[in-house]
Amino acid sequence: MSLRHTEFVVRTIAETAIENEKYFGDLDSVVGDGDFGYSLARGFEKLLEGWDDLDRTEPGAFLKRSGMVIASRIGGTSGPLWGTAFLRAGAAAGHTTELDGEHVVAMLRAAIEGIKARGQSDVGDKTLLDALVPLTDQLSASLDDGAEGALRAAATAAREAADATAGLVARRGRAAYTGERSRGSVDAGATAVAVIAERISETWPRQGATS
Amino acid sequence: MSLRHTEFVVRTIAETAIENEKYFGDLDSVVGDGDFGYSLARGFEKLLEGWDDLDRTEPGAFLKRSGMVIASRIGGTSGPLWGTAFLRAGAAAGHTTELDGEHVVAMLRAAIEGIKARGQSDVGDKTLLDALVPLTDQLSASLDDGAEGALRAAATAAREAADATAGLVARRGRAAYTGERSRGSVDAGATAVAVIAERISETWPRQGATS
Amino acid sequence: MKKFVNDPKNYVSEMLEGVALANPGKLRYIPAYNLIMRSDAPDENKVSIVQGSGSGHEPAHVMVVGRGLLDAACPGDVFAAPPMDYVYETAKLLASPKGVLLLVNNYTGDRMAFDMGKEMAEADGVRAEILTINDDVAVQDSTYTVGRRGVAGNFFVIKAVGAASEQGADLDEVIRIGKKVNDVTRTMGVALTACTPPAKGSPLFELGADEMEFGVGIHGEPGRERRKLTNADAIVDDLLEAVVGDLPYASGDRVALMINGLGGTPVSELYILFRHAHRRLADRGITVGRSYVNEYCTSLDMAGASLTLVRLDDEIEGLLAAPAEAAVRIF
Amino acid sequence: MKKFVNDPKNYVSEMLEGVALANPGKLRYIPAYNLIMRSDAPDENKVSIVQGSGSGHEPAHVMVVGRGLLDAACPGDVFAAPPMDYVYETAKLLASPKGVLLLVNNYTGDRMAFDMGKEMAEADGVRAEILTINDDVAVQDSTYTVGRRGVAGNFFVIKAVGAASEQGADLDEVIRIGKKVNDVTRTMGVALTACTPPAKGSPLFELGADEMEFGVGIHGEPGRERRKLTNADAIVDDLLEAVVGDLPYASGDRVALMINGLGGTPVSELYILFRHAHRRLADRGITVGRSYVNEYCTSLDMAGASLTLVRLDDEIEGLLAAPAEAAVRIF
Ligand SMILES: Nc1ncnc2c1ncn2[C@@H]1O[C@H](COP(=O)(O)OP(=O)(O)O)[C@@H](O)[C@H]1O
Ligand SMILES: Nc1ncnc2c1ncn2[C@@H]1O[C@H](COP(=O)(O)OP(=O)(O)O)[C@@H](O)[C@H]1O
Ligand SMILES: [Mg+2]
Ligand SMILES: [Mg+2]
Ligand SMILES: [Mg+2]
Ligand SMILES: [Mg+2]
Repeated sequence: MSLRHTEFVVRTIAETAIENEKYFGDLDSVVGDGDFGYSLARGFEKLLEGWDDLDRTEPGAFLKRSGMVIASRIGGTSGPLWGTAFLRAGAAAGHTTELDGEHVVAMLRAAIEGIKARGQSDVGDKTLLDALVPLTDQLSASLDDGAEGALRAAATAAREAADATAGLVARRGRAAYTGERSRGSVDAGATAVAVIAERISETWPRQGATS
Repeated sequence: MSLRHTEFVVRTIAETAIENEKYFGDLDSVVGDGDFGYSLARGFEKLLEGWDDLDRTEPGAFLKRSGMVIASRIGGTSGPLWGTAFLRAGAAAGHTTELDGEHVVAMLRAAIEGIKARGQSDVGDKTLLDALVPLTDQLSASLDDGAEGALRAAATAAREAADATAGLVARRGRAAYTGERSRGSVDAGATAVAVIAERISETWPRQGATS
Repeated sequence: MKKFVNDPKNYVSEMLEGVALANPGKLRYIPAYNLIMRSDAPDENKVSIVQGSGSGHEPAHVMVVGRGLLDAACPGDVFAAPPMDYVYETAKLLASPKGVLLLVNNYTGDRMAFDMGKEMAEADGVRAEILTINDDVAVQDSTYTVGRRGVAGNFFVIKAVGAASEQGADLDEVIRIGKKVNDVTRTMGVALTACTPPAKGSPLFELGADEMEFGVGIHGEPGRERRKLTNADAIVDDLLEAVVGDLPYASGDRVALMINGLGGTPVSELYILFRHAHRRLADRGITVGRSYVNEYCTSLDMAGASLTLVRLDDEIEGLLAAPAEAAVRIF
Repeated sequence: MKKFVNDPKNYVSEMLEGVALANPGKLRYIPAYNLIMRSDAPDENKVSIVQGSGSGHEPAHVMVVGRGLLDAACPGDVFAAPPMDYVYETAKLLASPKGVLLLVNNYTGDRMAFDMGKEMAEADGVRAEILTINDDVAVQDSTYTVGRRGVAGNFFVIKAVGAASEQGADLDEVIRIGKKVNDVTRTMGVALTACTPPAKGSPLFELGADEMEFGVGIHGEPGRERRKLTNADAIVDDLLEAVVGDLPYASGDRVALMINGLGGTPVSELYILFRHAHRRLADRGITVGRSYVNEYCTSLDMAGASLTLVRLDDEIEGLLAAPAEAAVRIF
């Protein structure tokens, strides 16, 4: 994954978040406070506003700068969590300029550890981790299928896992205050991860072709 | 009309107002503030609470005491207006103990003059006067038909006139603030007069029989 | 009905009892006449200031009883003027050698109750005068002899006469000040929802999701006209147009600007309205000397707001700035 | 959506601009960080008191900036904690030799933003401490490590630390007082309607005509359980049961009692709740020493209320009674 690929992934995340503002917000309304879509959209808009000025010396630096903007400009719980994820992924990339599949998996694992530490949360708490961890596991297991195949498998895993959060009781985030009542609806953050993974998997081939 | 008849009429007015609290209030909600039914009901409840202690030396005194209670215990516009009506009717009765039809018409005319003076209003302003004046005119014209016949004719006139207020624009009362928009719905006060007149006309024969 | 209420018949009495319990030693409550008065009133060196009106407008008027404001308030039932004997008893209890000023919002029922109550009190030797407040520009004056309604602008009359009476002004002087403030005060209101009187249990009228009532009063009655809902700035423009053009207020004027919430609108939205009104007044060369953004005179749970302007001079501004203390207290 | 709003994205900035325009010379507004601060802050002889939180809770917190209360508030968007750099910039601007106290309602997002913002400010040499407020008894503590929410009771912490800092207390002492007040403060809330965030444009959840949410927080999220709507007295009984039993408050205690409106409920209803709570506390031998009935911490336009008790001692009562002045002003 080159700098161009990294830019592509970050831009896709940002655009997906902005386009799905209402959908993500509605998901957060069921047992949360409805601001998730708004927070992500406003923050990623800010990221795109300053897009041309981001540090492009190498993929890692680009991700870290993105993480700084996200952490400092997205409010609510999501700013610190998503910002931390980008920062940790960038740090894990180090100074490598061409990242292979193993690198990407390591970066995602670093992001996951960052979220766990910052959010004092883990798999099963009904958060975005419940989609991000299965996504990463599946990506890692499918690396031999090539980028497209691995991404497709990872997106499918994320979607299934996100849908399965409906069976969980929230133990972190605003939804946790409702206890048992949080069961029956999917987690907004996990669903956002699935939607973004699907979008990347769909658009990657096109982007890949033009690179 | 003896003291007993006077008591009967006042009690019927009170009971009708209390039973129709919700209906009268809903009528006042269309372009008014919805308190008419509540005000009348609470005031007449007060009148019935102190019923046994009212001055019963003669019909006029009884009406005047009733008017005092109404004026001082019903809030809104209706307390002063209805109280004045009762006071004036009582004053017009003088010290007569057996009131004939002519007396009753004169008492109603006195009540009407009292309302006009107190409310600075007149026929056509879309108020209770628009039922009370036709009622009185018809009663006067039908006196030769006997009490029952005259009451029936008067009640019919009141009902027709009350229904016809739907065609008027309010020029007095809270409804007047809405101007042209007050057209199309009947006046609450006029309808109350009609409902009360119909009730008196219905129950008078029964009451007459037992006297 | 989404209300905290027990028997609706006790709505007013339970509220008043709450007000009294929250202000021990400061307020006296006399249930028989819905009367809330300062514990230290009447003060024989001071004109007593009394306001009656329907209930449902809280904090007006029972929660603005206190030093430098009202000496007493005698509300009626929800949206109903107090019966005349409440006025009569209140005037007697507040009787001061310097006189009693009865503030009346201009409605038929209120005026009749106060006229009758005042006459009865005068017959008992109480010196009392009535001052009528009519700041609502939504009502076309000519068509109805009862004339314009008294709405949120009544706060400024209360504040000014309260301060003047506290400073020892006599009855004539207090009346002069009250009239003067009333004469330079104009209000216009808009409702986004209808209110629900507790005894009725359902909204007074139906408003479509994209509709508003323009030119409403404070009794939940419909307004001057129904309009399509517009954004906050456009609503302010229309309110200002009606209010500014009425007195009129002109370039060079210094004013008090009030954005009053009608009960169901959160204060955050009131500040959004205030912001635009302040800017638009500046565009017209009108300076906002004093700012009021809160609930002053409500219609139960109605979502909506009114905009009031008062043209200031040194005398009025001094009285508005004078110290005062009311039952609605943040600290 | 029945709201006074322009572009929902500008909801917070337009409100804050309104607050600043209404308080010239008293408040300073820095748009880049949603920052509202006292014009005369920081005072180098005083610990600076700062509160951040989501918006939508007005008058909390931007409207309780003033002498004896907050020195600054840096809200985020509606129901969203401020981004960490708002906290960082605010801490730097309010830096005082005596230190900065950052008050945080106990939510994941708020705590993360304040932890990170504080660390960054400390790296720049600012002396800052965080005090977490968690008065909501609706949340069962054990199940969730983030623990109880901070809700309307935060007002008492603000008032006490604001007074102490004004009197010259140092940072440790101010923290001691804040913790002490938080430890004796308990709140429980109930919602009759869901609120409508301006960016969403529709209610956060649906409540049947005869239903209420018991144990709600202040972000419009559903509560502990849905119940059949009961009358005002029964609701107070249930709220009191939850609150009194939690600390617990006992016979002989002297307390502050707050009935806080959630935004869409008129103050008249709050006094109906207050009345019954006051009487029931008396039945339990608990004396109400200070009364608070108003909106302090809301959820936009939500109809509902919360009940807060604070156990008083001479120190706390003295701090609560100390003079203070906020942007939400009646006069
Ligand atoms: N402690 C946590 N750890 C990890 N993820 C979390 C945590 N808390 C919340 N989330 C995720 O964040 C989403 C909600 O984000 P957001 O609406 O910004 O938070 P809030 O409104 O509670 O501050 C949830 O759907 C969940 O996926
Ligand atoms: N000035 C008036 N003169 C005569 N009748 C009036 C007048 N104003 C109102 N009414 C009558 O009173 C009725 C409303 O009474 P009520 O609801 O008690 O008054 P409000 O709420 O306006 O104080 C109207 O339907 C009308 O019949
Ligand atoms: Mg959320
Ligand atoms: Mg009426
Ligand atoms: Mg009325
Ligand atoms: Mg949030």
